[in-house]
This record gives sequence, C-alpha cells and structure tokens, in this order.
Amino acid sequence: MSASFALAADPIDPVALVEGVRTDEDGALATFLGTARVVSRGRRVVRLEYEAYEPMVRAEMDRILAETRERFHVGAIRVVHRLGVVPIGEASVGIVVAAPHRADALGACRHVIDRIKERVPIWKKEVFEDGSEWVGEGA
Amino acid sequence: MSASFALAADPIDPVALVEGVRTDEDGALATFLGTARVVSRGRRVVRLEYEAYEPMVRAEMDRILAETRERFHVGAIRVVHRLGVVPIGEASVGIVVAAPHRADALGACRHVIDRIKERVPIWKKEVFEDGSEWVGEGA
Amino acid sequence: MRVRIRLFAGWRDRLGEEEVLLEGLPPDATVESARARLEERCPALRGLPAAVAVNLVQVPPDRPLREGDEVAFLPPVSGG
Amino acid sequence: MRVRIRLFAGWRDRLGEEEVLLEGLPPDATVESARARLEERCPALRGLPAAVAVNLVQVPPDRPLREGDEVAFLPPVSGG
Repeated sequence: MSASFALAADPIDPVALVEGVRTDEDGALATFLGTARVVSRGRRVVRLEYEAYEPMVRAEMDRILAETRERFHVGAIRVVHRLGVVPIGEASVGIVVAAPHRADALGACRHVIDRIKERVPIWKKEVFEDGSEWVGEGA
Repeated sequence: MSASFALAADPIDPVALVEGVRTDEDGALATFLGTARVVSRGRRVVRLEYEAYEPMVRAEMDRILAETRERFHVGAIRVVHRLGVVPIGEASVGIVVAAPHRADALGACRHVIDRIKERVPIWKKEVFEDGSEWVGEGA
Repeated sequence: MRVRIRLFAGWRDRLGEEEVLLEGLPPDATVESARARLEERCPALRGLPAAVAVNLVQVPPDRPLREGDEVAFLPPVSGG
Repeated sequence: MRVRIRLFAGWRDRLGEEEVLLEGLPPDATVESARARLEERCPALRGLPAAVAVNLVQVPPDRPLREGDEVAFLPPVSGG
C-alpha cells in the first residue's frame, strides 16, 4: 500500500506513471492528468512556469496522502508534479490511484487533486504573448 | 467534441485508449480502468467472461454519452468494454474523458462508469476454481 | 403471431439457446405471456429476475407484443 | 534575533531575492513584525495576500519568532 510523490523537471510519462500501481487485489485504477491549456481567462497562454517551496510541498503531500488513505479504501497512490517550464499540452500534474472498488479510486483521485489545488505551496505563472502573471495573485 | 464507444475482444491498450482524446483546450484528462480482481466476495477468481446484448449496449451507450455531455462540460469521451474472456489483472472497461476543468473530467468519468454498471446490458461471469456464476443473478 | 426471443447469461445457460422463435402467440399477447410460454418450456426460469426490452427499449411486463418483435430478457446487468 | 525569510512567486519577483536574512529583530518579534520589516525594504509588498509558514507549518500572524526560524510568505497557491 505505497504512496509516492515526486517533483519532476521532465515531462510526465503516463505509461511510467501507471506502471506497477495496480495489483490483482484492485478492481479500479483512476488516473488524473492536469494539463496546460492554451486559453486561460480569455487570454492565449504560451507556456506555464511552476515553482514550489519544496520541503513544505513534501510535508503537505505526506499529510494529504495520509488523509486520503484514511478516507478511502485504496491501494497504491502515485503523484507527480512538474516544476519549471510546462509547454501547452503537457501535463503539469499526474495522479494515479488503485483501489479494490471504483468509488474509492475515483474519489481519492479527486480528493488528492482538490487538496493540491487548495493548500500545496506550488505556484503557477501563466506566460502570455504580451506578459505574464502569477495565478491567484490578482496582480 | 467526439464521443466514441467500442466493444473489444482484445486487451485494452491504455496508451491507444488515451491517444488523441485531449486537445489544447482541455486542462484535465481523467481515465478510469475497471480491472479483473482476483478476489470477489471472498472467493478466488480465475477469470471473467463478459457477454453483451450488443445492439442494445450501443443504444444505451449513446444515451449515456449524450446525457454525460448535457451534465458536464467535456471535450472528447472514449469508452471501451471487453467481451469474452478477461484474465485477472486485465481491464474489462476503459473510460477517458478530456475537459477544460478537472471537476467535469472526473465527474463525467464517474458518471459514465456508474451508468454502465446500472443499465448497460452486459453480463459478467466469474469463473472460480470450482465453478462459475453470473454476477447479480443470485444463483 | 410470432416474436423472436433473445436470451443472455443465466437465462441462456438454462434454456441452452440464445435465440428462440415463439410462434402461435394470441393477438393480445404481452411480454408477460411470452415469459409464461418460455417458463413452460424451461421451468428453471421461474422466479428469475429479468427486465425486458422490446426492440432494444426497456418496457413494462404488460406491454403488448406485435408480429416480429425482438423480445430480450435481461438478467440484472453486471458490466464494467 | 535573526530569521531567514523565504520568498516565492510574486513576492520574490518584487523583492528580487528568494531568500533574505532579517537581523536585529527584537526578542518579541512576530511573523507580523517580520512582514513589516520586509515591507519597509520593499513597499510593493504592501497589501499583497500571503499565508505564512514557520519551519514548514502554517501559523497565524501573531506567532512569535525564535532565533533561526525559517519564515516563508506564501502567496495564494496555484499548483495542479
């Protein structure tokens, strides 16, 4: 029943992400990829740039993964988040959850991405053709 | 904004399943695989066997996919369900949903698998070491 | 009147056939009377739960049948 | 008293540094007084929303500081 988290500078390989997560006890495998969209709040995005407060990210992710295991009956969980430049179309975050049953796999996947968006200290800069903006800063 | 459904005799290739589903308008890609578990209601399963009332499966899936599009703001959806023998560990069903936002991608994925389980005329036989049983028949 | 019956999963196993032509049904035959005819032929079907679809659409048991209908007995589904 | 300040995203861009040592803080200094010192140095930070973590744990603004603390100003997060 492992749970792993990694910060990655390189593209997320969806095959490697899923590899080995499922066991024969699991009847469900849910995968979520958050990907860089070309349009954000009506503006055309050229690329994203992520930065993180790494030691705190790891501490928060440990808490989130432990909490997810308490709430859902799941097998292995794997989470990867990109840092640095993420071109349009590439995944910025990948989450895989194996579970005996579908409601737990999908629910845990949703829980992990919602908590990441809510409280993990990672910041995204949207780079437009004519400038850039840290998302959520309201600048 | 395509929606596709297929019944397949061969293993579901997760790479091919996802291929081409996402566009640059999508910020989220949710994938669900239902896989053959080795244990069911306390008994050891050797393999699964699926059969379907194919023309009605297609009609129901059309309704489910249309209903999913009404409820969720999604891009492309792809669904594949196996027929015939499914060995332990292989996927019996695969669902991929691309959407601008995560709640729609994950919610639509959940909606499609729940509706399949509820009303699509497909039947699963669990084959044990010492017999077999059509699931849900209560025989 | 003649209708085509489709059988699946446990129903097919019990009857030993996946398709049956029921002939000589009275003009006022319903889904229920078709089921009764099948149960005469194969008493093991009695009491088995099944929904019924006529021409690919689920219908209630009192639905009247028409010449050439495809009537499918659908045990509780278990796909996914 | 001396604490280490970590800065991210818009805060780092405005200050031009990702790490600052604040020295000579009074013994009763709090998170809030560290913020005030930073704002003196870089008035563009005034009014910017940020949560604060001390030694990797989020804390309220009145949290007293101790020698050697790592104080991070966390703009609204936007990961995922």
